[in-house]
Amino acid sequence: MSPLEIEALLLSVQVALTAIGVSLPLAIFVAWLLARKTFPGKSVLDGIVHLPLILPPVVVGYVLLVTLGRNGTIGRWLFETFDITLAFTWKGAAVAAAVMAFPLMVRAIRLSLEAVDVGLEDAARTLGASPVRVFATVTLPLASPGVLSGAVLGFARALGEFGATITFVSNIPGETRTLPIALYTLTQIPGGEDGAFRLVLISIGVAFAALLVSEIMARRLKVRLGT
Amino acid sequence: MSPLEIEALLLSVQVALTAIGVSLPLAIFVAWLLARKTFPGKSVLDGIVHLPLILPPVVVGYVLLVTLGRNGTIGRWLFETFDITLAFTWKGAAVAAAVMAFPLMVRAIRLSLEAVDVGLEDAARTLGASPVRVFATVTLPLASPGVLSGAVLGFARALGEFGATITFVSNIPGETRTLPIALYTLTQIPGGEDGAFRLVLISIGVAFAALLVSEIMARRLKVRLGT
Amino acid sequence: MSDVQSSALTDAPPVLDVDIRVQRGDAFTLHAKFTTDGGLTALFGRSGAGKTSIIDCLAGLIKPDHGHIRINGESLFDSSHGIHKAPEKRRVGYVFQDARLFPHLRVRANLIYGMRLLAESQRRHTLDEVADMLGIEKLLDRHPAALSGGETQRVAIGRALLASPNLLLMDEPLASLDNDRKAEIMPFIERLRDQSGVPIVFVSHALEEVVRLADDMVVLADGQTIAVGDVEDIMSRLDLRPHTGRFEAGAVIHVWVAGHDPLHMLTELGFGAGSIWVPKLEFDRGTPLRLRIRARDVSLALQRPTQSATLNTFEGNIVDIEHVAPDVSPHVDVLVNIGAPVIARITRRALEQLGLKSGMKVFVSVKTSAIDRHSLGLGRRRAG
Amino acid sequence: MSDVQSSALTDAPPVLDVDIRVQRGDAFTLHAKFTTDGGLTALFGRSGAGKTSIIDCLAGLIKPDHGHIRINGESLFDSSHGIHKAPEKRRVGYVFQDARLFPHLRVRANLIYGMRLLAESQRRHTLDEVADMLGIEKLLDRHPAALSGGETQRVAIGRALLASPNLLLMDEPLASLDNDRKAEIMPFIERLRDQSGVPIVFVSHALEEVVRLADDMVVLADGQTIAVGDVEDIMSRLDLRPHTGRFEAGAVIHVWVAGHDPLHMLTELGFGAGSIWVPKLEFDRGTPLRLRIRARDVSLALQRPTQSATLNTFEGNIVDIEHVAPDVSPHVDVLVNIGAPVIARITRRALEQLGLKSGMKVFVSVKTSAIDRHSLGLGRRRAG
Amino acid sequence: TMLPDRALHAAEPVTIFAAASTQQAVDAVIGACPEKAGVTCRGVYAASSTLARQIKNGAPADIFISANLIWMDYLTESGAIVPNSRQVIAHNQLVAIAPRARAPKIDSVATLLDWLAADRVALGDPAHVPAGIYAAEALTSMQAWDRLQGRVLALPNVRAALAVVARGEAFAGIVYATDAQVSDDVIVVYKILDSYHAPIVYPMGQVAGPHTPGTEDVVALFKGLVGQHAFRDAGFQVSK
Ligand SMILES: Nc1ncnc2c1ncn2[C@@H]1O[C@H](COP(=O)(O)OP(=O)(O)OP(=O)(O)O)[C@@H](O)[C@H]1O
Ligand SMILES: Nc1ncnc2c1ncn2[C@@H]1O[C@H](COP(=O)(O)OP(=O)(O)OP(=O)(O)O)[C@@H](O)[C@H]1O
Ligand SMILES: [Mg+2]
Ligand SMILES: [Mg+2]
Repeated sequence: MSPLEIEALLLSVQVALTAIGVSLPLAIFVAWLLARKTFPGKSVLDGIVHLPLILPPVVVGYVLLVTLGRNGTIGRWLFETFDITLAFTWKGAAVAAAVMAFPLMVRAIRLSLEAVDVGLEDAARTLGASPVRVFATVTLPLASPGVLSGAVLGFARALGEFGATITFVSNIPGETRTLPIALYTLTQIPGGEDGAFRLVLISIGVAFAALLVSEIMARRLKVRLGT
Repeated sequence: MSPLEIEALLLSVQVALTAIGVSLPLAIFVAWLLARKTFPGKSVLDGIVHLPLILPPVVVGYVLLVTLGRNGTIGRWLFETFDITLAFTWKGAAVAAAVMAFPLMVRAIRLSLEAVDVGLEDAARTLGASPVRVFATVTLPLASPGVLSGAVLGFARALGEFGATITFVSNIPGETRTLPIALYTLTQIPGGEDGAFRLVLISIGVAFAALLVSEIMARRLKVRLGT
Repeated sequence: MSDVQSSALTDAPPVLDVDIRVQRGDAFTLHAKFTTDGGLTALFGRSGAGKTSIIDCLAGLIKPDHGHIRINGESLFDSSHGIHKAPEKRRVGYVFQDARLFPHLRVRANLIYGMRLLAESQRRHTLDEVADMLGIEKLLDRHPAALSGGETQRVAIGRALLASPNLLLMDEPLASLDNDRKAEIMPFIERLRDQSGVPIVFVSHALEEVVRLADDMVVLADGQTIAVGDVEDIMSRLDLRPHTGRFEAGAVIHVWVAGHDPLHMLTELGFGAGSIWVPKLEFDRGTPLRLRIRARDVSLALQRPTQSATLNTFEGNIVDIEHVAPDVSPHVDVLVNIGAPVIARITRRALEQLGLKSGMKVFVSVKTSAIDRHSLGLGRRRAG
Repeated sequence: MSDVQSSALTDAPPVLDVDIRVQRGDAFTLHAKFTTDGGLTALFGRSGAGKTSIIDCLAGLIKPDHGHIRINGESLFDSSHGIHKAPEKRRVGYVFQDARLFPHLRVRANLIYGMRLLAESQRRHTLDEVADMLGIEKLLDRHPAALSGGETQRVAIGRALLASPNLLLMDEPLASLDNDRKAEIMPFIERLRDQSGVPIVFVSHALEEVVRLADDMVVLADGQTIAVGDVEDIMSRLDLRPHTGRFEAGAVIHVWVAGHDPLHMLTELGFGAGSIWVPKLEFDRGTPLRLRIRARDVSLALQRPTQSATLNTFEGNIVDIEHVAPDVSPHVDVLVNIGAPVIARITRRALEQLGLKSGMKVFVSVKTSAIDRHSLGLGRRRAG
Repeated sequence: TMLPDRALHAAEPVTIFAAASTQQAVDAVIGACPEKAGVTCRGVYAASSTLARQIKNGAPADIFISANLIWMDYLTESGAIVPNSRQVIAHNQLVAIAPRARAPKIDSVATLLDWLAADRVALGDPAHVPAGIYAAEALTSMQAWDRLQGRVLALPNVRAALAVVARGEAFAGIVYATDAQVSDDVIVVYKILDSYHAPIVYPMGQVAGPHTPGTEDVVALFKGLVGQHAFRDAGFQVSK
């Protein structure tokens, strides 16, 4: 692999891992809200979660730019309060990837949470566990295959994220030029096919590695879940 | 809504519904293979299923164009054998949407299949049901929340699909100009912002409607599943 | 045990005071109303009578539509005050009918799930002690999926016990256990009942379990509370026979340990006007006990039997004669007062042959071997 | 029932021929070896003995490591020939210990799940008939989640029956049912056993169920087949007492219906050298039956009791005297031949007082009311 | 590439595959098609690269209008364009833009470069977006590329660059004059002379192989006055 390819690869993995690592807890929380609670505006929340899926990624990227850019309300606040700049940085790329992966994670986790037997949660409560503890010690472990599945799905999506990323954080070598962006760039010039093909292979390699790891984890989980 | 907007809306819904309708059975089959069978090449299959997620949509669209286009091997065969043309037709848009949505569907369905109690399948077999019948009458119904969830996720993804679609079937008014592509088109002309914004609203509207329908179906399912 | 009315006469509130209504589905309405003064209360009734529903209400897993549930006067639920305490705040130990072990935790982690949440000082049992008692030491590192039906149930019992609850709910905990295992676990439940002071509500189909273990009994049918009271009272009420079971009819009498015959491994139990010999019991002299004598184990004769292997023969007077079920049974139940009431079940043919009438003097024989450990319960505190 | 060796003497292969080894987890090895000639075979053993594992092997849900399973000579499993028939090809009806109703189907659809897969001509029961027998007519439109524990179990039984299986496997089907319900369902199982010709393998902890229902009995302990044989043989084998249970000891004798006394609702049962009166039975004269007489229900005396309400008194000779468990029990079991062997359980004190010795003449009394429906089984075909 | 079935679809409109940046002008010509050429036309807009690849893979295009020479050359070399049908139909110009609220006064290349160096500069991606390639070329000619490269925001297309400046995420950008027209939030602060870069041209060519009847008439329409007016109205420069 050329240094540029390695750079793009490492950046991609960093961005995707950050994206999933940061958004997973929120995804679990939102999935739990959707799976177990009824509250006004629930379907609005559900809709908002799905928006990044429905809107063309470029639109999502544009919305991110408008809100999280340095002139966006949130972006300005982040910058002034925490000195954090998202637009045109790899952190922004992670945010874009996280946003795009979010609905996928929420769906998978929600599905698993809904499948957890409420009877077991009841049993835990009669044993003195508070709802939070029940969630942490019973619900979440039992839903962990779904959490893992959602994380894998999200990771893959984050790895492949292109439209929102390039719109929000541009294509800055070493900062935001992830694998898909490098790949896209290559497809835009005649004769770029060979280089593009190499990047496709690298992407596939990463994906297979990630899937392999996740399958091993899933098997361990199964053993731990005793099924 | 203007006639053009209505056209794009109807086309998008048609494309997304076709994409999900056609690919769902295959997704169920692949999910079942991955959830319940061990065979050589299983992880390769798993990887291939995830590819559309990891590669930039433009690359996926390009691969589709090369293989399913009129000059592609499969495309030519389809044309000569079944008189089916995919490239630059709405059917091709459906294929692109289906391919992009496929990994999402498989993941959700697989998750639900894995959660089905094998003891119930055993019970059905002792009652004389063949494995196929067990699948159709026990496994699949019990996994139906996951199938629905996967279908919703896939539908949303199909609705929002842009990169692979425009690369594979281009941007042909009335034929392949779905909502996201119409949106893109509008952003390319002066004063298109208002129109683009309207299209974003329409997209959101469709998505909310789809989610609403799916939630109602999910609730009915829950009642039917007696939980 | 008493009605709500009568408990109002005493100063202290009843230990458990339940008066609830719940609608389940379209077809089933539950109305449960009983109080207990602690000890072990058995819920008894046919399949579908509403036993599990009551337990679920006590545990806080079902919210009743109306009424109240109070423990020592403290409301767990009170519809008129909008009180509905969360299950985890109630400190009930619940042995579920369907076990509900946590599939992702090994047996050990299942067992200590509730215990770990308690301060050291609040723990009344140790893991080893309970595991030993239930015979599950070897299973500690297994996952629940690798347990047999009975093993699963034993772990479920252990888990609830280790949570050191203030109210123990057991929903047919012994149904899937073999007799030997039951015989091992029952004394433990008795000890819990007598020594821990923890009130226990117990669902069982098996009358011998109820008689052996329960102080009070709530008889349910179709969601209605048919009868509430001392086990002795309920078991000797002839009108409840359709509910308590025809064949297993019998009387329960209060006795105390009067002496031991170590050579023959017998124990003498005293009652109103005599004593009865039973297989040796490990109780001190004076210990109050409850003894259930099944009607079918009692024989009657007009003359004192001689040279018979039956040790327990009493003289008494016939108080009442009741046809068990004239159309289907050849039996009559004869209530005889021998200083305590016992019921003898004999055939009508024998009744006619001996010409038995109310008030007649008869000799009553009870075989020592017909009295087993299942027939004995420790008398409750207030009876002692 | 016979050993594999002896069954080789007859021409027809045994109805069920099981010889399997399975390893489960690290700790548990099952070795089951028995044959039956049809009828109902009870698997009896403590929790964790391996009963469910055997049933799972018969159903094809667990593949044994070694051995064979044959029905009427046809192999369902044979490791030496690589045969392992799929569960759905075996036509076994399996009532699972944990019910396993399909949660997404209403009770009705659960019940007819297997039946619908059969040609009309192969169906041996109708939905209405089975629903009526099990008392679940009102539940047909419910989902399994809205059933009580006992209701669930009844539906599971119905589902297996309606599949009209060629081998019925029942894993503690009656454990969660109340006595009345059991009493209603047992005759149905008896009819199945006697009239359908379908071999049944039945797991139960309750000895009275086993005695009443089973022809043969397989006693298991720790995965080993301890004993196999006629229920009568097993129950009278003193060496098996630790497994079959001490308290419930008794003898099973073959009897036939000798006559009826409709006025007193009694039936006379004939045996070797006399007759015994029991509550009225709806069987024709001559019908062979098995009668279990519990040792604890039998009294002994040296003189014939007079003016006693006990109808059944027999003269006999003491064959053997056996101390039940010298260290812990005050009892001895006295085997008396009254034309058939009966066992009387008396105290050692009584033994000494009466000076009983082998060969002595004694009078044996059995109370009619101590004999209940649970004690009676229809004699098996070959015994008739 | 031969498309044997093309002639079968006689009733189909003449299809023009045009770079997205020419959409406004091409739409105007298409509006005139029925009257002036006696046929209906339709426009298909996407990135030149996308369209070129599609044409190469048998897209139902009759006419291709590219935003640069490279993709037109690519198609010509692969035989997908009738070589002698090619003609440049429009030119464009690079302009420097600023958010309307922060527009500086710039009157020389030197002030331009100082201003560009002060903040981030939004460009089309010089790796592949034509506008970005031209911009990089111009800055190189001004001997400022090395200095500015690190401040460049390379965006996937010109419209994205425009949006970034319009939102104030970058205070400077270099886009086409035609794009600058699109947004009210930006203002052109400097027009970059053609002499700093290769000419910005929009070549048109007729797709080889069987084509929709009337295609030649439409080609003529683009080359003629109707086309010139349409492109000029959209801000392009039209040569002759
Ligand atoms: N969720 C529900 N919806 C409707 N009816 C229900 C529901 N749960 C239970 N029932 C009905 O309520 C009645 C009482 O159920 P419950 O489980 O309390 O019975 P039970 O006395 O515990 O019976 P068993 O001994 O069989 O366990 C039954 O008739 C049952 O069918
Ligand atoms: N999957 C498994 N892995 C390891 N051990 C197992 C597994 N399943 C069962 N066992 C063990 O095998 C033994 C026999 O189990 P089985 O279920 O056959 O017992 P059982 O006789 O039916 O008991 P019960 O009366 O309690 O239902 C038990 O000791 C159990 O712990
Ligand atoms: Mg219950
Ligand atoms: Mg079992």
